[in-house]
Amino acid sequence: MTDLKPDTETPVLEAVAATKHFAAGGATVRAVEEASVALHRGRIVALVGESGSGKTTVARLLARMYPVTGGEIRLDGSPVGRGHPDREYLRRVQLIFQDPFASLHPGKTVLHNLERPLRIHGHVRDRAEARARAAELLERVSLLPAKEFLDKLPHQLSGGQRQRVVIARALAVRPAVLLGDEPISMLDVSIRLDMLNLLTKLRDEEGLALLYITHDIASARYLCDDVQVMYAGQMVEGGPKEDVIQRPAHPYTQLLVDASPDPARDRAADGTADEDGTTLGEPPNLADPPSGCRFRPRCPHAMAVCAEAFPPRTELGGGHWAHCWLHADGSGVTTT
Amino acid sequence: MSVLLEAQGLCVDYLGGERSVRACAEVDLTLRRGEILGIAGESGSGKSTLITALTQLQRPPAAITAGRILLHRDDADGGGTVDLTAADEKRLRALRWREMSIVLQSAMDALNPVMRLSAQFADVLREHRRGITKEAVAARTAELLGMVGIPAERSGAYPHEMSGGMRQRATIALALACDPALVVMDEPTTAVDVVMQRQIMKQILGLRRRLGFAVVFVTHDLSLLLELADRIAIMYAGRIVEIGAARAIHDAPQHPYTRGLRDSFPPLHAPLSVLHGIPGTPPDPADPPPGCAFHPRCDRRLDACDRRLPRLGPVADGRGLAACLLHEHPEEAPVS
Amino acid sequence: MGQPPDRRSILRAGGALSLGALAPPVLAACGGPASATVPRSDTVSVLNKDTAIVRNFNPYSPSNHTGPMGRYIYEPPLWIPRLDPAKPQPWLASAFSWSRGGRELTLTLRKGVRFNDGSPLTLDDFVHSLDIPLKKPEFNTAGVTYTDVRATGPDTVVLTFDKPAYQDLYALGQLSVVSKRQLAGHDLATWNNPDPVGTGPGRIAAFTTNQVRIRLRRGYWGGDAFPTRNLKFPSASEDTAKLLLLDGDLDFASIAWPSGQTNFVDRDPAQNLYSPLPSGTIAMIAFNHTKAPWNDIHVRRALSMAIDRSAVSRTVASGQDPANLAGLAPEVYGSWLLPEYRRSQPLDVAGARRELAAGGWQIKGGNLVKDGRTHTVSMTSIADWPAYRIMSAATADQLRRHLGLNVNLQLQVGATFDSHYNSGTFDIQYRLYSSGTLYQFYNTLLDGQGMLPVGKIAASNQMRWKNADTDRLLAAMRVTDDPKLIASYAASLQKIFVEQLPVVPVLWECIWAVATRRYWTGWPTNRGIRHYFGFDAAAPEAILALKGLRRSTT
Amino acid sequence: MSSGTRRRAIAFARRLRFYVIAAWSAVTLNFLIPRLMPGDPAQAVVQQLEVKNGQNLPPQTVEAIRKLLGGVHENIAVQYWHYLGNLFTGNLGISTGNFPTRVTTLIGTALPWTMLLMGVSTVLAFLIGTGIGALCGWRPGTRTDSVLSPLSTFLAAVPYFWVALFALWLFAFRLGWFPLAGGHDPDADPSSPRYWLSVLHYGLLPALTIVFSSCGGWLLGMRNMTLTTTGEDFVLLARAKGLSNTRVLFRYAARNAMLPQLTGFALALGAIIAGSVLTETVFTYPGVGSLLKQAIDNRDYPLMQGILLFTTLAVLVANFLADSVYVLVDPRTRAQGGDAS
Amino acid sequence: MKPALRNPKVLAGSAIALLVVLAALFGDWFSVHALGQDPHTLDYLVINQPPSGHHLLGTTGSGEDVLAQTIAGARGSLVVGLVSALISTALGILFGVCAGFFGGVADTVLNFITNLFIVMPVFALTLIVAGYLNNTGTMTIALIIGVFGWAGGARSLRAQTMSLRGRDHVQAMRMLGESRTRLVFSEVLPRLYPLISAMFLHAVIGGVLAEAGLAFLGVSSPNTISWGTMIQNAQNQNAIINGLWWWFLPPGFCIAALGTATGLINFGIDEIANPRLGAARRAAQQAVKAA
Repeated sequence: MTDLKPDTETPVLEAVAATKHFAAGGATVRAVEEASVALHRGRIVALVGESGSGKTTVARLLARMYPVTGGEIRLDGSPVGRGHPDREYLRRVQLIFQDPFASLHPGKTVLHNLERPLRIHGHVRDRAEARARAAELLERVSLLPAKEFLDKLPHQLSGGQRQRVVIARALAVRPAVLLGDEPISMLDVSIRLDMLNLLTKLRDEEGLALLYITHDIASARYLCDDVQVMYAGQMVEGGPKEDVIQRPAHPYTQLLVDASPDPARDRAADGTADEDGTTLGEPPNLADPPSGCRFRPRCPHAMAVCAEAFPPRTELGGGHWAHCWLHADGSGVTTT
Repeated sequence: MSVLLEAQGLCVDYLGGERSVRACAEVDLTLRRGEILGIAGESGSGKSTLITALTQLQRPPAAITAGRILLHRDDADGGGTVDLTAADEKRLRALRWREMSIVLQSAMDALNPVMRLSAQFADVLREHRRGITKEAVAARTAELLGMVGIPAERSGAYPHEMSGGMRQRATIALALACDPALVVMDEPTTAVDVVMQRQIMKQILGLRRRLGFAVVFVTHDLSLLLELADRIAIMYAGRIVEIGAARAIHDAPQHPYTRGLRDSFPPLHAPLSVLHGIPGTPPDPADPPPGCAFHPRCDRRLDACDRRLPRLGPVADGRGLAACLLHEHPEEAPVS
Repeated sequence: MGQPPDRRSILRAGGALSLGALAPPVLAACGGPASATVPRSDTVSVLNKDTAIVRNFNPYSPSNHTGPMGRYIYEPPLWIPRLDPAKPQPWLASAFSWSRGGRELTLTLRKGVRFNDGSPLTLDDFVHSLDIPLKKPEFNTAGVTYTDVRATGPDTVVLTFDKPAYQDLYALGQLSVVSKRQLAGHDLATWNNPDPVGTGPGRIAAFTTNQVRIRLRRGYWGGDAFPTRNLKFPSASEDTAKLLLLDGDLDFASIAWPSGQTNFVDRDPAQNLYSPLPSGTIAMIAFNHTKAPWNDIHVRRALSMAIDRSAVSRTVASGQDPANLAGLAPEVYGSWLLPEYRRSQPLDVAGARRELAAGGWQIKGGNLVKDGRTHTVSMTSIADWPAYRIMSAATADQLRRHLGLNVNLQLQVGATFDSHYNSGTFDIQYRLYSSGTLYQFYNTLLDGQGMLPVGKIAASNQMRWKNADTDRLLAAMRVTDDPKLIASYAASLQKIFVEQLPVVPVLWECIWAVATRRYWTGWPTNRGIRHYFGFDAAAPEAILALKGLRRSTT
Repeated sequence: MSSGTRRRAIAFARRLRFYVIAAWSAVTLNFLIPRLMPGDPAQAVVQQLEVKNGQNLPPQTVEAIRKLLGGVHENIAVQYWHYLGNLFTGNLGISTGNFPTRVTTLIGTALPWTMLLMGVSTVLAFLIGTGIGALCGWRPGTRTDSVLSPLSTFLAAVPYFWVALFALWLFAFRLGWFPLAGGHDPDADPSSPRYWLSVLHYGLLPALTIVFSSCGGWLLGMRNMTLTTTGEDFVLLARAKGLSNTRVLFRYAARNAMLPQLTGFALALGAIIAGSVLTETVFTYPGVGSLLKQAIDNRDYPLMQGILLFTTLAVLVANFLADSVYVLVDPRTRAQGGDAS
Repeated sequence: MKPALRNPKVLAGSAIALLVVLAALFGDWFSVHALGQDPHTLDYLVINQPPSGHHLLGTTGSGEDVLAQTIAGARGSLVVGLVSALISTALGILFGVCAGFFGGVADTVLNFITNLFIVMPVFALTLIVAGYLNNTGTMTIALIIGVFGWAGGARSLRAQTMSLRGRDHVQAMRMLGESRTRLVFSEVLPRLYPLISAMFLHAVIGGVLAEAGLAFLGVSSPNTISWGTMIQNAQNQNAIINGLWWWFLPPGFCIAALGTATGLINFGIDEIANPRLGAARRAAQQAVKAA
C-alpha cells in the first residue's frame, strides 16, 4: 500500500488503518475505525476532534498502551507487535498526559521523577550523573534555575511548571516521537502559549516528531504543521493546517471551525437564527454507531449514499484530503 | 437600564486556623438588568469565590468579611432593595431562584444523580410556587426543556442517562424555571465540546433576548466572553483589575494583564505570528505579592508597583475602569 | 405476698415509673407477680444450668439435656447414696441379692408402681429397660456391665455377669426405667421423647426454651408428702443464676460462688445459704509415673509438703477445704477411712527440702537437678473451670516461694487436657478426681492390670501407676462382698496411697448448695446433710430432698 | 434500549453466578473446617457422660456411641457427597450435642429469636446512627457534632460484652428495670398477649445495648459521607434553589450519602447471626448465638455446620437484597454500560 | 509528617497508643520495679481488695494486683492486635493490590476469594476455629483473627489500586518503561499508605476486640494475660456481681481507650488527607464565635 505524502521520508511512527474496539458490559464500543496517521521527524501533526472522537485512543494505540483490534502500528516503517511495548519501543515513543497534576507522583521529588527514566534506559550510571542530566533536562524545558527545581515536590510547582517536568521526564528517555494528549488544556490561559512555544522549539531544535491532540483548533493552528480531524472514531479530513482550517472540505470540519471562539469574529454578524434553540444533535453512541459516515445524522448535506458506506479518502490536492461523499465524485485519487 | 445587582467593597476570606486567605478583595461591581457581564480570570483569581458570594452560597471556610451586595428588586416582584449579606436564611430562600439562579460548571455534578430530571424541576417549582398543580409542574417542565431544545419526554431521565450537552442545557432550563432576573453562570461551557459550547452560547443569547434576564458569566476563556458578554470584568489575584465593554476590552485593553490575556489566544483566521503569553505564573492566593499582585509578571512595571495597590478607576479615555498605576500616573514611564 | 416492700421492689417500681413513659404496655404486663396460674411462693425454683433449648427427654440419648428435671420423671432400679456409695438402697427394685459368687444379681420389682401416664410398671417394662443397654450398646449411657437379663418369676429379674461384680452396682443407680409401651414404635436414635413417661412423681407441665415446669402428680409410689407440687427449672448461666438468686427468682442452684459467704450469705444471712457439700471428689495433683522425676517418691512427697493447702483454699475462696491425707472424704467414705489419715498434710518446707535431699535432688535455677540432669516442672491445669486456674496458679506460686521451683503452668481446655491425661502425655496435671464407690476410687486411679503404654488412650490408670501390691489388693476386693475383707483391703490401699503418694490430694471438691429461704427451708447444708438436691443429685436423692423442704415461715 | 436490557441481564447473570459459586464454596468450607480440626464429637459426649455418671463407660459402649454420633470412619468424599445430598433435601443432620434432635429443629427454634432481637436492633442502630450522623455531617462543628463524634469513636471501641455485662448488672439487677435472663417471661402462656409483651420487655435491654454500642459506627460513617456529599455541587445547587434545609438534607445530601452505608448495612444484617453470640451469651437469650456457643462447647459438628450454613446464606441473601436495593435507590447502577477512555 | 503532628486528634491518639506500647514493652519491668507488683503473683491475703496505697487498682479474686495485670495485659492484647493486624493487612495488600493492579484472571480469582471471605461469617468461623485450636497460644489466636479478617480491607485496597492503576502518573511511569513490580512498589503502594495505615489501625483494634470477645466466650489463650482474659477472669469470678469494679472496669476501659486512640489517629489522618473535614469544623467554630 502506498501513500502519497508530501514528505517522502519514512514516517517515524505511523498508525495504518488502526481500529480499536472495546468490550464493555456485553457491548462493543467501536472507538476507532481504520484511522491512519503518520508522524514525521521534525513535524507536528495535530489531531483535532470533540471528546469521545477517538483521538486519545489513537494516541494510546500509538503508544501501544493497548493493542489494535485491526490495522497496524509501524515504527520506522516496520510493523510492531501487539503486546506490551518493550523498552526499545518506549525509548522511541513517549506520551504526555493531559493532567500535569495527576501525571507526577505526589510524594516524589522532581529529581526522582527524572532519574527513573534515565536509569531505566541506562542513560546514567550514578546519582551525581543523574542529577546533572536531570538538571540539563529541566534546562531544556526552560525550568530555570534548574537546580532549584530538582528537589521540589510536585505540589510546590505550578501547573505549567509541572507540565514542563512531565515533558522533561518524557525527554529523558531521548525519544524520537512525543505524543501529547491535550498537554495544555489543564493549564492557565496565560501560560499555554509558552508551552506551545516549547513544543515548537523541541520540534525545530531536536527534530522530534510530535502528535498534538486537542479540541482547540486555534492552538492546533498555532502549533502544528498538519491537521487531522476525527469524528466519532473516524478520520474525516486532514492536510496542511491552513488548507484544512481556512478551507475545510468536510462539513464536520466546517462546523468545528465555525463553532470555535474567535475574538476577531464580528459580533454583529453573529446574531444568527440558531438563537431560537434548535440544536445540531450530538455525537453518536459508539456502541451503536450510525452506518456509513458517522456524521451523517448531524450533517446538513447528508445523502442516501452516506448511510451506505464510509466515504473513501479523497485527495484534494496539496496533501489535503477528506472522507466525504461530497468530494468523492472522482475529483481526486481515492484510496482506502 | 436599571441596576439589578451591586457589590460594594466585597471581601471574601477563607478562614483558616492561623491565617486566612483573602480570595476576593474589595470587589465593586454593578450589573444592569438584562445585561451579560462576563468575569474572566485564571485559576485562583477568585472568580468562582466571587460568584458564590454574590449568590450567598459560600460555604465554610469561606466567609464574607466585608462589603455589601445589594439586590434591587423589580416593582413586579415587590420592589425594594435587599442587602444579601445581611439577609437571613429565610429571606434568602425566598429570593433564591425567583430573583437569582445559578448554572454550575459541571451539570453531571450539579444534578442530583439519584433524582429524575422532572423531580428536580418539580422540587424548585413547588418550592417557589406554592400550590402549583402536578399538571402545571409537568407543563412548565416541558416548556422549559423545550426552550433549550430538549424533548419533554426526556424529563423522566436520570442525569447519567443524558449526554453532557443535554445535561448542561437542562441545568440552564432549570435555572430559568422561576423567571429570575439574574442567572449566574459558572463556566457553564467548560465541560462541553466546542460545537455544543457554541450552541449553548447561542441559546443563552436567544433566551436573554426573549426573557430579559441578566447574566453573570464566569469563565477562564476570554475569547468566549469577547463574543458573548456586553461588559467584561477581568479578575486577577482576587481583585477586579479592569472592567469595560467587551469590544473595548478586545480592541484596547487598558491593564497589562488584560492585554496579556487577550494575546494568549492564538487567532483562528488572522495571520499567525509568534505569540508569548504572560511570563511567570499566577500568584499563590495564600501568599500574594505586595502592591499590585501582577507586578512580578508585568512588562510595564513601575517603581511603585510593588508598594502601592492601584485602585480601580476610570482610564484616561473613559473606556471603562482599570486598576493600574499606569493610569493613575500616566506620565510615569515603565521601568523595564 | 403480704410482705412489706423491700428496697428492690421499690426500685423496680421506680424503674417502672420512669420507663412507663417509654413502654407502658410492657411494664403493665410484666411488672406483676411471676405467674397468674401458679404463684411464685408455691413453686420451687431450681437452676437448670444444663441449658436445654429443645424438648428432648430421650433418656438413652448420650447427650440429652434433661438436667435436673429428669430426676423427677425417670427413676433407677437402685439408689446409690452419694454419702455412702458402698451401701446401695432398694428403689424401683424393692430388693436385690447376689448369687453365684457375685456373678448373678436378682432384682425384685417393687409392687404398685405406676407410670406418670397412669399405667402400671410391669416386669415387662423393667426387663425391657434393663435390656436396652445390652441390645444397643450405644444406649448404655449408664455404663452397665451385666451380660444377660432374664425374668425369673412374676416380679424377679436376674442379671448375669461375666465375673464377680459386687463393685458394679453403681451403674444400676444411673439407669432409667422406662415404659415399654411408650417406647414402642419409636427409634431411640431419632426420637426426642418430648412427653416423657416415667415412674417418678413429675410430669412436664410446660416447656419453653428458658424454663421447664414440672408438676408433681398424686399417686406416686413413694408417697405424696411433697411441700408443693410445682417445680420450675429456669435455664441460666452460672453468672446469671447468681443474680437470679439474689433477686429471689431462684430458690436453689448448685454452683460455686467465689467469696460466696461475703457476697451472698452476708447480704442477708437470715435468708441466704451458701454451703459447699462434701461429694467424695478431690482436687489433686496427678503425676506421670513413667517420667522422671515424677516416678521418684521423694519428689512427690516434697511437692506435697511444700503446698500450703489452707492458703490455696483461701485463694480459691469458694469453700473447698484442704483434703485429708487419704483423699477420702469422711462424709462419703467415713466407714473405711483410717483415723490417722483424717488430718491434712500441713505445710512443711523443711521437710520438703529434706525429702529432696534424701532423693539426691537439688533445685538450680528453678529446676530440679539430679546427677547432672535438669528437669523442668511443667504443670497443666484445666482452663474451663476458673477454680482450677486459681488453684494451680496458687500452687505454682507456692512452689516458687517455698522451694524456689519454677513451675511452667499451662492451662488447657477440657478436651485437650483430658486427651493428654488419657494418653499419658503430661508431666503433672492439676485435676479433679471423682469416682463412685471406694473400690472404684482406687480401681480407676491405680489399677495396673492391663495398663496401656504411653500414647494409647486409657480409661483408667492414666498416670500409669504400676504397683504389684495395689493390683493384688484390687483384684481381691473385686470378688468379695465380705465387709471385713473389704475393710482390710481398703486400709492397705489407703496406706499405699498415703505412703507412696501416686497422687497428691490438695483440696476437697464440693457440690454446692446455694439457696434462699425466702419461700422454702430445709435445704441441704454441710451441717446435717441428708440428701443432695438439684443438678448433681441422683433421682432418689432429688425426690427425697424435695420431700425434706418446708414452707418458709418468715 | 434492548442492548441495555441485555447488558443488565448479563450483569445480573454474573452476579447470580457469583452467589451460586460463593454459596457452594461456603457450603464446602463449612463442611471442611470442622473436619480439619482436632477432636471429635463423640469424645466430648462421652466425657460429659462420664463426668455425670462419675465412672467410666465400657469401651464397646464408647465405640458404639462414636458410631451412633457419626464417627469419622467414612471416606471424606463419601461424607461430602452425603452432606451435599442432605443439604438439597433440607436435612442438616442430627445434633450430637442434643442427640437425637435434628439440627433444623434446633435452628428453627432459635432463629426467630435471633432474627427478632438482632434484626430489630441492627435496623434501629442503623437508623439512629445514620440519622444522627447525617445531622452531624450536615452541621459539622456544632455542639452536638463535637460531642457525639468523638463519643462514637469511643463507643465503637468499647468491647460490646463489657458494656452489656455492665448494663445487665445496672439496669436488670441493681435497678430491676429489666429481666436478668431469657427471651420471654417463662411463666407466661405463649398464646397470651402477656407473653408477647414479655418478649418485648426481655428483648429491650439486649437490643438497647446493641444499639448503644453499634450506632456509633453508623454515625461516624454517615457523618463523613454527609460531610463529603455536602461538598458536592448538586447540594450547592439545591441550596441555591432556595429549598428548605430539611429538603436539601434529606433529598439531596443524606440520600446520596447513605448509598455507601447501605452496603455496610447489608453486611451487618447478614452478620447478625454470627454477631449474636456475645449478646445472647450475656443475656442468656435463646437464639442462634447461644446455640452456636453450645455447639462449639460440645464439638457438635452437624449443629455448627448447620449454623454456619445458615449464617453464610443469610449474608449472601442480605447481599443480594442489598444489591437489588442499591439498584433501586441508585439509578446509576442500572445502566452500567462500558465506555472507552 | 508535620501536619500530622500538629493535629490535636493525632496527637492525643498517638499519646494513648504510645502509652499502651510502652506498657507492652516495659510494663513487666515497671510493675516489678516501680510498683513492686508481679502480675503473676497470687496473694491470698489480699483477695478482692479495693484500690489502696499498696494496690493502686486493688486486687483480683486470686490476689493479683489489678494495675500490674492491666499493664501486663497491654502486651497480651497489643500482640494479638498487632499480629492479627499485620497478617490481615498483609493478606489484604496481597489480595487487594494484586487483584487491582494486575487485573484480568488474577483479579477474577483474587476478587472472588475476597468476596467469598466477605460473605463468610467471619466471627463465627474465628470462634469455631479458635475454639478447636485452643491452648495453642496468643499467636494462634492472632493468626486466626488475621486470617479471617482481611477481606474488607482487600476490597477497598483493590478499588483504590484500580483507580491508581489508571492514574496518569502510574501510566506515565509505565510508559517510561518501569517494570510492573516496581510500579506496584514505588507508584501504587506508597499512595496507598494512608489507606493501609488506616486499615492497619482499624485491624489492630479489631484484633484486640476480637480477642476480648473470644476470651469472653472462653476460647482465647488462657495462659496469657490480656485485657480480654482479664475481663473473662473477672466475669468468671463474678467481679460485677460482687461489686469488684476495680477489677472489671480497667481492662475494658483500656481497650476502649486504645480503640479511641486508633479512631482519633484515623480521624486526624482523614482530616489531613481531606481538609474539608477539619477546616469545616474550624471555620464553623470561628463563624459561631464571630457571630
